[in-house]
Formats: sequence, structure tokens, C-alpha cells
Amino acid sequence: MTTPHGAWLVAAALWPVLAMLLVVVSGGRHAARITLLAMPVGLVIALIIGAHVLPEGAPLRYHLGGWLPPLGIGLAADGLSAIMLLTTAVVIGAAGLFARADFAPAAGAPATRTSLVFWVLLLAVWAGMNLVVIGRDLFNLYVALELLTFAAVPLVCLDGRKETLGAALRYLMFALLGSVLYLLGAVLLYGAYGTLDIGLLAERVQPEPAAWLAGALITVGLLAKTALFPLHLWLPPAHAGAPPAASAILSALVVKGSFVLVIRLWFEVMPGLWSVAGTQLLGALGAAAILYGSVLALRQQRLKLLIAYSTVAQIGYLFLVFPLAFDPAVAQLVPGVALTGGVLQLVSHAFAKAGMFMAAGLIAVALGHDRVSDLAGTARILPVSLFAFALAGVSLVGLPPSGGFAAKWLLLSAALGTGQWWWAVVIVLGGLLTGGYLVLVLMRALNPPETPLTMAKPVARSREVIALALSMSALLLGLLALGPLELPPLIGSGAVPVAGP
Amino acid sequence: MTTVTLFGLCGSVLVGLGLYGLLTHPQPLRRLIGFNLLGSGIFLIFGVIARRGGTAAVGGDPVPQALVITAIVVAFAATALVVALLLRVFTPEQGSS
Amino acid sequence: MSNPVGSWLLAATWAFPLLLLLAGLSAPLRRRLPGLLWLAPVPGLAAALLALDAPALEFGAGRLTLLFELDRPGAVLLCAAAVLWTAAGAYASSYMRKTAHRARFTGCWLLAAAGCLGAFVAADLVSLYAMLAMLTLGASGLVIHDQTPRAWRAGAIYLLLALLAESLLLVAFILLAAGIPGDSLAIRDAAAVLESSPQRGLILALLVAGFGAKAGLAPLHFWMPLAHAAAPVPASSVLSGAVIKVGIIGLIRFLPGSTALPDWGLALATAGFVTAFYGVLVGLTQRQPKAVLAYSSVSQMGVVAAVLGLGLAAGDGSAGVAAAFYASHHVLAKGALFLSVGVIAYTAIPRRAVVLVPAALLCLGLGGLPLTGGFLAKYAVKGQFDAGLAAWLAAASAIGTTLLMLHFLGRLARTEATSPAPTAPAGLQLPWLVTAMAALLLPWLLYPATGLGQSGAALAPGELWSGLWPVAIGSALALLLRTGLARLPQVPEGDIAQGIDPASRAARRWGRQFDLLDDFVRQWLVAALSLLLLAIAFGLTFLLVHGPGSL
Amino acid sequence: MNLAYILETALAGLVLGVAAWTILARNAFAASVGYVSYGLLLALVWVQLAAIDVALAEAAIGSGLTGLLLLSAAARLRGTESQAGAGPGKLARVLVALCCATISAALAFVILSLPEAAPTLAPAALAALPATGVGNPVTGVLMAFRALDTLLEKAVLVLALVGVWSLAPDRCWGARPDLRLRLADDSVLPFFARTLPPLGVLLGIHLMWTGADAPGGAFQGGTVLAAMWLIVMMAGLREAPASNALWMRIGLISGPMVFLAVGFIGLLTAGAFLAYPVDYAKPLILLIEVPMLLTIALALALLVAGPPDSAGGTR
Amino acid sequence: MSAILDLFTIVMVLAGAVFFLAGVVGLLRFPDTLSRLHALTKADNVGLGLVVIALLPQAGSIGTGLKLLLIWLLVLLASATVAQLIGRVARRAEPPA
Repeated sequence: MTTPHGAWLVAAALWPVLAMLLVVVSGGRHAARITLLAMPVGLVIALIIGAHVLPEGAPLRYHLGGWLPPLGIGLAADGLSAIMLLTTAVVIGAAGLFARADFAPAAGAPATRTSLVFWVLLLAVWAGMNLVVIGRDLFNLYVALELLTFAAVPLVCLDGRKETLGAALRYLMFALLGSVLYLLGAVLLYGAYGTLDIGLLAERVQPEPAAWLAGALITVGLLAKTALFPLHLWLPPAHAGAPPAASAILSALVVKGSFVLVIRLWFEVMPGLWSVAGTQLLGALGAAAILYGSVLALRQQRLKLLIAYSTVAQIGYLFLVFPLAFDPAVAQLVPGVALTGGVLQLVSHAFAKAGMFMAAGLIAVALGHDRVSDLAGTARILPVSLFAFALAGVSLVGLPPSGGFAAKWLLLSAALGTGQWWWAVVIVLGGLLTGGYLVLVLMRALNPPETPLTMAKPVARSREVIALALSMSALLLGLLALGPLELPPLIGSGAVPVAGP
Repeated sequence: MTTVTLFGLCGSVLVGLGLYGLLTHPQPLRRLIGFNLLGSGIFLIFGVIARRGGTAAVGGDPVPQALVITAIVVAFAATALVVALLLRVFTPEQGSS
Repeated sequence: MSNPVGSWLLAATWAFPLLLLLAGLSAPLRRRLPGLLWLAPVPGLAAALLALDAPALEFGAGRLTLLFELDRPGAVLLCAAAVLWTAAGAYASSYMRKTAHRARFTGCWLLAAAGCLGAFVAADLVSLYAMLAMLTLGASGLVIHDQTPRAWRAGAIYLLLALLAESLLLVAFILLAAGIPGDSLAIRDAAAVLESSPQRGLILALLVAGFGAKAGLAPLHFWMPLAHAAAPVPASSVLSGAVIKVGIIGLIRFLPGSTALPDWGLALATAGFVTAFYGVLVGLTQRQPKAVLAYSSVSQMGVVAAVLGLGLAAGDGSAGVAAAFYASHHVLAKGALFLSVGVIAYTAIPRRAVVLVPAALLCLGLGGLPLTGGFLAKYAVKGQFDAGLAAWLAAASAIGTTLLMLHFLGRLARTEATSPAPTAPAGLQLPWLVTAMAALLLPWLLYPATGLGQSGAALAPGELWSGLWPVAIGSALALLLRTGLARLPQVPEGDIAQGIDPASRAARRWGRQFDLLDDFVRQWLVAALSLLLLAIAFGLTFLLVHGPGSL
Repeated sequence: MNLAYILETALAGLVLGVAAWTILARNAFAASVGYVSYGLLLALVWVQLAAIDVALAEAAIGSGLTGLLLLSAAARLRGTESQAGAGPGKLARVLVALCCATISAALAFVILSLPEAAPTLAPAALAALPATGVGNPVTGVLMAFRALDTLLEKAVLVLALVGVWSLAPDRCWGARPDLRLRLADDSVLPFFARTLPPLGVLLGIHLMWTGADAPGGAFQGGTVLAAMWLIVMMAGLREAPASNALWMRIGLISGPMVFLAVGFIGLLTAGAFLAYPVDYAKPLILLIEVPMLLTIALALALLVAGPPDSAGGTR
Repeated sequence: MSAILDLFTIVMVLAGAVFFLAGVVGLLRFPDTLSRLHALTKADNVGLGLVVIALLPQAGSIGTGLKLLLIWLLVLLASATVAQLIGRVARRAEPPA
């Protein structure tokens, strides 16, 4: 039944929607103001939910209209949801502040296209993320996923250049393919078990063809949206082409939304259905993504493309969770060290990558280009941005005390603990390659310019500070996670009582 | 072969057809049509499932039927977005901004 | 006995350089920094002198407790290293004055200093790993500093090897941490675990390989001649003097002290002796003074490794302190000699005696010339080299070292002057002389602190003689071979590193293949098709498990 | 082996045939035409599946509006078809075909092997229906049991519309979409566009109203309204609204806004968000559906109309 | 009585079917667009009319009957309009010889 304080889940889900509608009607002149006012409220809501869930890990639940599943729709927040809600609120807030300079119309100036559109999309991404992480109904989650996609795609081509439009088209088509496959899987599950509620499905699924096919379809559908190698065709151009604030959100949050659903499917809906083969296959894809993405990041000539490929690689780490969490003894996926490590990786990458994209964006603005080979002088004109970039890099490489280090430490100990040393090798190699391409950038940026450098466009110190703050929080996350903060049981909102006959 | 079996098979074949079109056509608009076929095939399967759930009182399980209506609207929104993007990418007078 | 000041000095040791680094974010301070390099290690020096008995300093709680404390070997090495960093810092401020990119040099210098000094006080796995990482980043920056192709290559190889070493260490640390009961990550607990760990063999291998690579143990030594020859003089001085000792302190702290592991010990000792002689032999063929010094460092670290190996074989707990003491002398002597290379370049031929005489003393000191600090260092490790063969090998290496160092002296004298000025600026002279003095005298002051006994005992005639004859033979050899050495074919710097270039070229070719692969994979059809194939594959995994019968 | 069965088989065959034809058709325009007829046939299938509401939706949205979008796009993209490179080679096609066939086969297998006693929520829905006051279970599901989906789907519509607007070139921002057909003066379309809408509007509202108890509802009604408005705009009787027209934006968000408001009232009075107090359920549902009708009509029509276009002229 | 009505219905429906058939044949066989259009519109307007008339006796209520007639009128209106639009396009495309 609905738990006390469960109503906060509704607030988390619908507050951004409300804000979005208000922005639509208010028009571009006030869009930025309304959004920035809505953000602290949303953050507070996330904090309240976190305060109720994280301490002892007792999930919040809410049933809309009082209609219990399977007839009604449920929302729930477990540890994972709470963490994701907080991450989303923080990153979105930072992105909003960062983007003000780009998309808020100057006082008195007429509202432009982006001065309305960007903020609507930003709020929509927020709504989509919140819904995805607290939704308990597969179809409701489908709508949420589409909300996320429809918000993310226009962000890619906000500047209306030919290549970004092309990238957006690619992204949209592939994402749609992914979501219909997801829907097909959900349909089959309903056909077999007469419910779409995650909790009820968890009780009802049997090892039988219907569940297998559904599981396979939903998984690959979500993988397409997460851009796991070899399904990353859309990510590099899209994330590299978008405006910095948008790239930050896309890389930090949007791809994670579908990943969270993969976790839900594998750990909650059908933890007992997967086999060594399945988990190893998923892990292999992750490993391939790590090595492949890192190597290609090393090869890139443009800074933003380099960061985008590093996202491809970092996503790979997330999927090592599955083989590491699979316990052959009980033939089940068991949440444990591996999952904690994965979630840590998810969150720290969110912060680090957001900070990195913002820093890179500022560098590109100041230099007027983002060619890796011509970064000389950056240290001279944008020390703070470069410092933010470096700190984010520290977390990506996995050096202490960053969250990336904590995640790597947990994943490695899980790998060595379960004797799956091959994943450990991959993690270590990935770290080496990551270090390689980041040092390359830093060294170039630390060079003095051949000719005295002047900023192509001035950069507000406040925006540098935002990027720095994000990278810093990625760095400090490690201390929090390994130190005082004991992560609650991440997964599992308990079974939801059955209604109806 | 009953109605549900017939249209169930019909739906699964439609999914295959749609996928084929979505994958093999070089031209985005044709892919979009493939996508819509794929979607309608999935809806049809859902409809079959609804029909199987019919009782003496109602011809079909109303929940899947309602979901299909929602899904149709969402699919339409997606189509509209893709079309707008297509026109922007491929028609010169709009492509240049 | 409580000693809060000491505890906080432990933190300041690495925090203070970092603070200076952060100060560099503001432009005005950034301009002042290069002049203040000498300041960075001062808290470290203070810690070395005051914090030996200080209670361990703890940060954090729960699963992550950062621990900082100073044990005897650490204190000895930290003291020497801090002195060298101070002198070299002052040296660098004047040496780099006119050069470009001082800001970057300063940044890398401070980062490296923080990591290097911090590594001596880090008492838990995580902070040690953090210090090593900082050190690597800073040091590789210093190596690449000159931006010549040679520097880039050296830097890349150094970075690659250092990161590799750290990865090996990370795996070892995690294996150790898994064995520690409770949440502790303290190194001493880890070392305790090691002695009884089921995976002892694997962990030991990882540790020796990791720290060995950092200390330049053959065959992972090849980065050292490249890096130390490529870096600017003050940088190579600290790199070769202080930085490589981080590997040594690592070995000292992790290798089991009390339980004897004969086979592992002998293996390590063998590797050490091989390195010692290999370094001498290749070093003799080198022409460039800095390269000769680098190879001598390789050889000297070989000796230290041998000491530790024999100690491990015998289960002799005192080996650690002895090795640390021996290494601490090398910190100062080698650091000073590197500085001399820079000084002499600024000194006109007729005035070079002021440089060459102290340099000669240091060189012979490394060989073990009585009454020098080097003599005392050799005396301190006598305990490990008492056995027959080991003693002979030690003596032989002393001879070799003398020979090699005199070869260096010859090369040094032949360095052509680069400036019209008759003598080097005081900014270079002073630090170099101070370091040289320290190398000769400081060991005598430190020795009592090591608890190995009284330094007076080293002055017994027998000891003096056993210190003297290898030096004498070495010098005689040097005279004999003076002409011969010049005709030796020069082994290219970083000998086996030559093998890397073709490898890297191949890698670049492969990289291009990757670009093509990506263009292929990212086609719509390919990606979408792989999507379907994945779906089918996942479906099949189920059939694999449950068998087709389950349909 | 009765008549109905023969007809159904023929229908299925026809659907598949037309679908295949749309895939294989020479050019995009032909394919779009094929898709429209496919949609109409599919509507018949839905009738066969006892899903009249879905049939209406499929005919109106799936076939009608989608078809309109596809056709106009195909017409405007005629010239560019050659730009898209040649399709994949034979081998690739065979490979793809194999994969698709495998997936179809797997689907068919699963559908055939679904449990004999089909799991269903029909009884539960019917049992709970009286509490909602509406007679049409589908409407009950949409407006009560799964009201959140319906609410979010409005947000999706609005968002998609903003997304479409975002594709306007900056210089066209604030202009109107242009979908007037270039007509001769003596064209009968304007006459048509004057005659039909009154009836159409009536029908749309009627569909929404009866939706409470009989097949129909806000979606279907809204679609009809949208269609009428589109005809008017195409005939050039009325211009499309500029993207910054306030009345239009207010209309757009009115549906979800009222929905949210009623949901909140539910939280206060009926103890749960989106719950309807007993014996106010039906009025509240109708209260929501009226602005929803407006939102749907506006959103669908404007989605078809596309982004603001310089040819539309600024207001 | 009802038998006669049924007979009437059957006959009229068949008649309507014949017209549709004719229309389809024309659509397939006629040379150019205009004549195809001609065949099509005539045929299905009359055909549909006959079918509607056929169904009137089966309507049951007056209201339903009126709805049927309304449908016919609407189709007439629509097809007339569309026919004209297509005709103009066709004439522009292929001017009469």
C-alpha cells in the first residue's frame, strides 16, 4: 500500500511537468526565470525523498488514484531511485545555471527560439529522468522514456547546423527503434502475466519463452538508448554537436535513464532468469565498449568528440556490474558490492562528465575552436576551466579520492573476489587508456601558445566555477561513498500487494 | 485457426516487415514508414492479447486497448518529430538558416 | 608520547605543496611561485625531524580511513628527500629563470613534490596510491617539459610504465585489502595479511613488479635513462635522487619483515645484483653525463633491492632500515651529482676545479670511500652482505660503481661550457654545494637515528680497509681503461626501450584501422542489424541454459 | 470454416499484402499512399478484435493524420530521393531478412504458446468501473485507473510540438507554419472547407461526449477537430497561428493543467492524487476531457502543420 | 415482408458491388489520370449510394438511416472536391492532347 510521505514521489514526478507547462505558456521572455525558480524546489523534493529513503533504505511507494496494481499505476523510490533523483536534480540545476548565459534573453531583448525551447527541453529531461527512476509500471516507463527521448533529441540540434540536425535524426530514429522493441517486450509480458507492474511481474515471471523473448527485446531496446557498443552510432556526433549545457545533460543523465531500467529489469523483474551466458555477454559488450571507446577517444582530433567517446567507454564500466553480480551458486543476480560499484560509477561519471563537457564548452568558446592539437595556451587564459577538466579527468581515470576510484575499487574487488580476473584486466587497461587520452589533452593545454592568445569570446568566471563545482563533487563523492555514507540496499521496493480478484 | 491466432500471426509478420523496412531503406522517410508498420504490428499483437482477455461482459480486456490508444498518439508525435527533422535536413530552403 | 605538531606536519608534508599549487590558480600568485619552489618541502623536512614519534594521523571514517605516520625507514628517506627537494627547488628557480613555460614546470614540480614526499608518510593503501598517482602525473610533466621529440618519447614511456606499475599495485592492494579483517586499509595490516595470504605468491609478484618498476629494477629499468637524461637538470636531479626511492620505501613497507621467504628473497636479491652489474656495464658505454648517472642509479637501486632480497631471505627485520639508510645517501649524492652537471655547463674550463673536486668526492663516496657518507651507507648494509658470495658481489659492485662514477667524472670534465660567464650564478652554485655537503655529512648525523648502532663502530681500521680497497681497485681500473672506454660502442640510451618504437608505430597503424572500423560500425544498417543479432543472442542464451526441450 | 472466418483471413492477407507493398513500393509517395490504405484496413482488423475505440483511433490518427504527414513529406522530399545512396547489397538484405524472420517466428511462437487461460484485467476493470461513473471501460482505464499515462501523454504531445517548433530556422521564429495549398480561384476546396467543419466539429464533440459510455473519447474527438481545422487552414480560410500566439499556448496547456488541478483536488478530498471523490467522478472526468479535447485538437493539428515557416509571414 | 426487404437489400448491394467493380476495372485499365478519375468517382458514388439504399431497410431506426444517408452525402462532397483537386494536378502534369 502507499507508504507515508509517498506523495512526494508524485511531486518529484510532476513538478517538472508543471514547470514545463508554465514555461510553454509564459514564452521565451520568462522561461529561464521560471526554470531557475523551479529548480531549487525540485532539489528540495529530491532531498526530502532521499532523507526518507537513504538512511534505512525503506522504499517509498505511491499508488495513483488509490488504484493498486495491476489495474493502477505505482510509483516507488528505493535507494537507487533516491540517488538518481538527487543526481538529476543537481546536474540539471547546474546545467540550468550554466546555460543562463547562452539561452536567457538579454533584458528587453525579444524572446528568441532557443530562449523558450531550451528551457522546455531541460525541464522535460528532468521530468523524464524522475519518472524513469521512480516508475513501477512498464508502460508508464515507456511513456517516460519517450518523454526523455523527445526532450533529448531537439537538444542535440538546438543550433540548427546541418551536421547536428543529421546527428539528431540518427539519434531519434535509433532511439525510436529501441523504444518500440522495449514496448514489444512489455506487451509480451502483459500477455503472459497480465500485469505491467514491476513488483507483480517479479512474483509471476517463469522461465519460459514469453519471458525470455520479452527480456531479450526489452534489454536490447534499452541498450540502444544507452548507446552501449556496438549500438553507439548516434552518441558521438549527438553529444559532441550539442551546446555544452545540453551535452552535459545528455552524457551525464539521459543515457543513464535507460541504464537504470536495465538494472530494474535484470535485478528486479527477472533476477533468476538470466544465465552465466547472458551476464557474460552483457559484460563482454561492456568490456568491448571500454577498450573500443577509449582507443577511439585517443584518436579524436576534436575535444568534444574525445569526451563523447570517453562517454562510450565509461558506459562500458556500468555493464560490468551484471557478470560481477551474478552468483552462479543460486543462479541469480544479487545486488551487492558490484551493484554498489556500478551505481557509484554511474553517479560519479554523471558529475565528472557534466563538469568536463561544461569546461570543454568554455574552452571552445574562449579559443574559438576545440581542436585538441591547438589547445596550447588554455592554461593561461582559462586556468579554472582547465582545472575543472583535470579534476573530472581524475575521477574518470579512477584516481583517489574520486568517486571513480571508489567505483573502480569496488568493481575490481568484486571481479577479484569472484575470481573473474578477466574483467579486472579490462578495468585496469581501461584506466590506462583513459589516463592516456586525458594526459594528452592536459599536456597540450598546458603548453604556452606560440602566438600570444586572446579570447575569441570572454567567459564568465561564474560558469567556470559551476563546471569546477561539478568536477569537485565527483571528486569528493569517493570520500562520501567509501567513508561515512553507508549506501542503503539499492534495489527492491518489496512486493506490491495485489488488487482485484 | 481462430481470430486471435490469425491476427496474432499477422501482427508478428507485420513486426518483421516493419523491421525489414526500417533497416534496409536508405531513405529516412521510408525508414519512418517502416517504423510505423513495426509499431502498428506491435499494437496489433497487444490488441490480440486484449481480445484473448475478453470476457462475457466485454469483448476485450480494456487495459491493453487503452494503452494502445495512448501508444498510437505517442507514435504519432514521434512521427511528426521525425518528419519535421527530415524536412529540415533535406529541404534546402529550410535547411539553410 | 603525544605530539600533535608532528601529526599535523605529516599532513603538511604533502598538503603544503598542493596548497602552493592551488595558489597558482590566481594569476598574481602564479607569477611569484617559481621563486618559492624551495619552500614546498620545508614542512616535510620538519616532519622528518619532529614527527618520527608522532601518533598516526587519521582522516575519514568507516570504510575509508586515510592514515599518515612516519616509521624509521620513512623518516630517514623523507629527511634526505626533503633536503634534496629544497636545494633542487632553489636551484630550479634560478636554472629555469629565463626558460619558457615556467608556470607548467612549477605546477608539475609542486605536484611531483607533494606525491614524492607524501609517499613517505602515507600509511594506508589508498593514500599511498593517491601519492603515487600525483607523483606520476607531476614527474611525467617534468620529463616532457622540454617538448623535444626525445622528451615526448621519454615522457610517454615513463608515463606508460608508471601507470602500468600503479595498475599492478592497485590490483595487489585490492587483493590485500580483501584479506584484511574489518575496514582497515592500513599498510601494516596489509603487510601482516601478506605473510599468511593464500595468494601470497601473486601479490608478492605484483608488488615487486610494481615497486620494482618505479625503482628501476631490471628489466623494467629502461625508462630511467631516457627520462632522467631528457628532463631539465633540476628535475632529473630530484627524479633520480628522490622520486625513485618511492619504489624502495614501498618494497620496505610491504615485504614481510619477520618471516623468512628464502626463495622470494633470493629471487629479489638476484634481480638486484643483475641490475647492479647491468647498470654499470651499460653505463660505461654512455657518453652523456646524465645518462651515465641514470645508469648508475639503476645499478645502485639494484644494490638496495639485493639488500632487501637478502633480508627477506633471512627474515631479517633490520634490512629495511639498512636499505633505507643506504638509499637516503644515494638520494643526496646522486641528486648533487645531477646538479653538478648543470653547474659545470656554466663554468669556464679553468675554474672547474671548484665543481670537480666535490664531485669527485661524491663519486668515490658512492663507491664507498671511507669517511664519506657513502662509506657509512655501505657499512650500514654490511649486515646483509656478510655471507660469502653476497659479500664478494657487494665488493664487486662497489668496484663497478667506482669505475662507473669515475667514467662519469671524465665525461663531466669534458662538458663544453655554454655561457661566456666564468662561473655559474650563485643560484646554481649554492644549492649544489649544499647538497654535496649534505651527501657527505648528513648520513653521519642520521645514522644514530636508524637504531643500527653507533657510527663510531664504522671507524674501526678493518672497516675502513674493507671500504677502501674496492675504491682503490675501481680507480685503478678507471685509469687503465681510460682510453678503452672511449672506444666502446655506445649502447643507445634506455637500451631495451629501443624495442618500443616499432611497437608504437604498429599501434598507430592499428589506430587507423580503428577509425575505419568505427566508420563501419556506426553505419545505420550495421548498428541496427547488430541490435537484432543481440536480441537473438540474448534469446539464445536462455535456450543454451534451459535447452531446446524447454520450449 | 464459416463466412466470417474467410473474410477475416482475406482481411489479414490484404493487410499483409498492402504492408509488404508499402515496404517494396518504388518511391516514398507510393509507399505513403500504401500506408494510408494499410491504416484503414488495420482499423477493420481492430473492429474484428472488438476494439472499436482503437479502431476509431487507428483510422483517425494512425491512418489519417500520420498519412497526411507522410504524404506531404513525401511530396516535399520528391527531389531528394536520389540523394539517399543505394540500399544495402544483396547479402546484407538476406541477412536482415533472416533476422527479421527469426524475430517474427519467435514472436509467433510465443503468441501461440501464451497461456490458455489468458490473464486479463477485464473483470477487475469492470468491477472498479462503477466507482468512476463512466460506462466505457476503456475511458475508465484512460481517465481513472491509468490517468497518469494519459496526463503524461499530454505532456508528451506538448513537448513534441515544442520539439517541432525548435526545428524552425531562427529567422522564422514567431512566424506561422504555412500549409496553404496553392489553389486556383475557382477551386471547390474552400467551399468544402466551409461546409464540412460544422458537421465535423459536431461529430468531434459528440465523440468526446459519448466516449464516457460508448466507444469514442477525447482522442478520437480531438483528432476529428484537428482534421477540420487542418482543412480550413489548407483551404486558406484561416491562417495557422504563430508559434507565440498566447491563446494557442493557453489552449495547449489547458488540458494537462486542468488534469493536474483535478488530480490535486483528489489528493486533498479523496486521499490520493488523481483519485476522484465518489459521485463527483463523472463530472470531474468530463471537466478534464473538455480542455483535453482542445489540447489534443491543437497539438495534433499543429504537429501536422509543422514548424514556423518564413513563407507563413510574421504576424 | 422481411424476406422481401432482405431480397431488396441483397439485390441492391450486388448492384452496388457491380458499380464498384466497374470503377476498379476502369481505374486499372483506363489510359490517363483524368479518365481513371472519371471512372472511379462515378462508380463509387453510385455504388456507395446503392449500398446505402440497400442498408436503409436494415437500419432499424430512423436515426441510423439518416446517419447512413449523411455518410453518403459526405462521401459525395469529399470525392467531388478531391476529384477536382486531383484533376487540376493531373491537367498540369499531363496536358490534354
